Amino acid sequence: MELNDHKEALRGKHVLQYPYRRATGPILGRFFTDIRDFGRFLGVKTATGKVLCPPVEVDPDTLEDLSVNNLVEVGPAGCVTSWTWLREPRPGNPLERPFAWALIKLDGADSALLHAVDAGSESVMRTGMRVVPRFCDERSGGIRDITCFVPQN
Amino acid sequence: MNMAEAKKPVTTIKTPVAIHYDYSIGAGASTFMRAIREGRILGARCPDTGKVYVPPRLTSVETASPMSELVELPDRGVVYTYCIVNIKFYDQVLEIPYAYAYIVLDGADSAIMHLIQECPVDKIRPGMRVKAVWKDPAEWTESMENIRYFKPTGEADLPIETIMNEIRKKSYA
Amino acid sequence: MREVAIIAFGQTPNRRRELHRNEAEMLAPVVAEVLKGVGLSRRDVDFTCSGSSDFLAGFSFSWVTAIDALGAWPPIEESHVEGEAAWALYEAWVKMLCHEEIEVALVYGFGRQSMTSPRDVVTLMNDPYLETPLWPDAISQAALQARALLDAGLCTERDFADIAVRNLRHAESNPLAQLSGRPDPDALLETPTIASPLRKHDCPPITDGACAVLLAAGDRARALCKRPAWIRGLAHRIDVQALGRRDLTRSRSARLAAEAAGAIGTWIDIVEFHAPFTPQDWILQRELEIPEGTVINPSGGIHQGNPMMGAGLVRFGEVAARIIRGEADRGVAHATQGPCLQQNMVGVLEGE
Amino acid sequence: MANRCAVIGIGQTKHTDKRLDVNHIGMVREACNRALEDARLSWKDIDALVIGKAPDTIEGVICPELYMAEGLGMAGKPLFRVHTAGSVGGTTAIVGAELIGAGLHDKVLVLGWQKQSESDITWALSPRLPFAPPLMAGAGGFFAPHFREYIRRSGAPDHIGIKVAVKDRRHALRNPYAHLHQHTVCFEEIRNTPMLWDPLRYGETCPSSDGACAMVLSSEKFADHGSARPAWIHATEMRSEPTIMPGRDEVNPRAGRDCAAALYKKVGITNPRKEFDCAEIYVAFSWFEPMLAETLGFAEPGEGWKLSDSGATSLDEGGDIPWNCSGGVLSSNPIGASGTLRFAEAALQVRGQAGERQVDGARLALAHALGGASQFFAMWIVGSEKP
Repeated sequence: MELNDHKEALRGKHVLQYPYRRATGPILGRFFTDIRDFGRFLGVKTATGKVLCPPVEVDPDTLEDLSVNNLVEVGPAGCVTSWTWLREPRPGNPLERPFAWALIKLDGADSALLHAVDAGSESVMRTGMRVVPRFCDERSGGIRDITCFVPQN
Repeated sequence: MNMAEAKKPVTTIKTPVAIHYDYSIGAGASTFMRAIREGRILGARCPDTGKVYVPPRLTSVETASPMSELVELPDRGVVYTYCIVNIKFYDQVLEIPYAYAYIVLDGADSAIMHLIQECPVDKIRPGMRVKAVWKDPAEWTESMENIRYFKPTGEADLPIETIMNEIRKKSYA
Repeated sequence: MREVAIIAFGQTPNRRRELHRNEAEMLAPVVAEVLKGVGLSRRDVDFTCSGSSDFLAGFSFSWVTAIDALGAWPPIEESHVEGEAAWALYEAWVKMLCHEEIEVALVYGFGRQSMTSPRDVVTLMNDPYLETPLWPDAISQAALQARALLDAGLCTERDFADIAVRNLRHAESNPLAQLSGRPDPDALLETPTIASPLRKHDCPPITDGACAVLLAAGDRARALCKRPAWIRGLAHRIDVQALGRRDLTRSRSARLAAEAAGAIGTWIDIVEFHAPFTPQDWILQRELEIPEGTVINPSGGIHQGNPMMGAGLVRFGEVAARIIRGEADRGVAHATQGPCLQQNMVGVLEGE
Repeated sequence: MANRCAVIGIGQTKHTDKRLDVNHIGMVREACNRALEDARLSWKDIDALVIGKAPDTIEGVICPELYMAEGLGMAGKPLFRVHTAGSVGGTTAIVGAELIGAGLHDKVLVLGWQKQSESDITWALSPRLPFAPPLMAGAGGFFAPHFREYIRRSGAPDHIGIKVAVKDRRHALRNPYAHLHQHTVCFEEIRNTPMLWDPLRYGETCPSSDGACAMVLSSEKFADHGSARPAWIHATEMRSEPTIMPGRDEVNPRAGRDCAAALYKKVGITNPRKEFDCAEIYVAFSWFEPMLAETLGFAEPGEGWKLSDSGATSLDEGGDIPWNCSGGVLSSNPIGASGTLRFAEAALQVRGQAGERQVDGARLALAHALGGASQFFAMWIVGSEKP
């Protein structure tokens, strides 16, 4: 008898699945809490006066730790700084119909956050367009408390 | 707003992950599983050391030489070492306590791992002779679970130290 | 600094799906081939290092199965990076700079992406609080970068298509290529977008494959190889990950790595970019100031085959192989990981 | 090594079962900030970072160091990830030392971490694959047959494992950072814990921890001019062997013997028990102490259990070669950091900064990390004097 690879190898369905639960830390915890409870966005003000939203925990210029005391309100409206139209949404995406991924700079922030824009059609999308958030009815804390953004007016 | 304010601040979030695979095992493992489906146990012989590996592998662990010679092995062997499990784990289906052992099949050099049953767990010992208890052939699939477990043959124990030393002597120098 | 060279390179053919062998079984003949090519045996290797990803493989400790297939007896000096195998090359290079007694090193990478959906699996490389819960796929992220280039008026979708066409044309002379050909760029632009402005031709294929590179130091390299590809510089740098924090028209870390490796302002014959998406090829040309006349991606780059977690190492192998064969004298190899060219490695290779 | 390298800063978190107050970046920065403070350096002084962590399935993030890069102060700098199973924390330190040894950098931060509380460790280490039946029930179940074989081979009495567990848990009481602080721990207490994987009791197994450990490594130039007291790295070594080799000696793996022999040769060690003042050895389950004592040359084959039994490895019993004064892996196990902790604790000892767990006058210490199926070994020797 001879061992060889002439036949196709056996195949089986396999899934790596786990409901990871992770600690947010104080800054992201406040960020998510304010979205959940008040529909309010927080950015973090760095030593050089930049406002970063989503907030970060480390000042990118000084490399020192930031705290919840550095949080300031931004948004909730903002403008799109880059976008792409996804014709076929992927499993786990915020929307099941075609939508835009966008980088959104909320008013008062100097950086952009990534989220979905429910624009209906690609032709509506353009860089610089104004968008506002649409929140979920049942909010549990987390980035998915924002269903998506939608064009303003 | 009162309702909202009463909520606890967010400190943890749940982020479920599920990655799906159309998983394929290798040529060596497939050869083994296809034989198991027919109730046969296959190994492969290393051309450099003469050691017989179960399951078969395309290359030798020790020398990386291709291993093309398949060897059919009996469904009986000897216990090298073992463990008695008294704890249930997340997806564990076996009733505790249960024991599994490293079993060196007759003619093989590598050990396979399998359950030992029809024997009180405190009577299991290195050197004990065991043989496979198979499921009904109608239930056979490409799975080691075709063998339900191994049980004692009742034969006299073998000198496990000598057996393992003989295997080690074959190792590539 | 000690002289270290790439003296051999091998890879499997790039395939959409390897149906017969697992990762370790794919890799073993490649390693055997590179060793045989320079007349060495497994035991002549002083250090072994690999790169792979457990989530792509579908189980933890996936690289260990490769150790079992490569003849690791007597025990070997060995290490592993989680991720792209070009970083394993870096570790091996550092090892050889540090330890005189290490003269020959084996580096390999492998991946079987066909078992899953890689564009969705690599989403797990993103921020697990802010981004992964939305599951942005790799093509969509690259599209945000492409849009930034278009908006800045730096290039056009036609430029992206031309890069794809160039890669596929070069792949015609690569016998191991998964994809090759001479598509009409105008016709490519008529195809639908996947994530606008990116179309299928802007994206890498899904590939199963494995690759291996042999390094040797100083006179040992000269003895084993007529024309070693000497590593004249090698460096890597990383950027902040969040796309909303970066100037997506740039790759600062690619630039910094290239500067540190001595790749800027020097003449080269060839360059191999590990640019999964065509706009990234354009960005790298700019950051590395690739001179006119340089052949970019003579192998076809990763648009002809993308054995993820080995594809960056293949770039080093492809440049080295051309130097070893005398087809090129000096070249640059690039590898990346993370979304939108977040982390980059640049090496300068040269023949004597 | 081409250039000398020293440990000039050490920091770790308080290891615990769930760090619910911090996220990944927050937790690892706690260790890094302490290491930087110890080295009297700031984040901006660091040239490069080497980061080690066991499987990405544990946190469910592929290469999390990518998204953490900026938080780790590495934007625009080199960040390098290592993964060599349980030995990774040791390998990480070795790669960091080599960056300096090779002359590429002057100040390198090395960091090992794990947040095991984010998933189920048994699932994360060995998710079930198609065609593979369930048998082993966790890491303890994997190693228990090896311990049984050791006991058969050496004739070691049952109480050795208990004694080692008590010893390391009592050591942990001297270490404010240790996860387990079992103030009442005693022989009876461990003996009465459930026999999970016979011959291994619950009390003889490592905990599952969240934690991080960081070290600042520097070139000779900075170690000499810095104000922090350095621990000099005298030698490093690594070895790996296959998992499934027929006749592989899991009890006394050749990779471990070869690794120790090569390491000792570099420094001229001929009698490790006598020449080292203490050792930090990766003992994740109690029976690894006597087994590794033999593998690493502290006892003759079959005699390792006598070393443990004699109290030689115990600080409390005034042993001549204390092992795991920190409490070891048996008292804290954030997997990716567990190797780094061994390497760092050895350095603390020769810097004379180990507090209540200090071995008086320690000048030369051994550290060891172990991974996979007892098949991956990473070791270093650190000393108070330059090599």
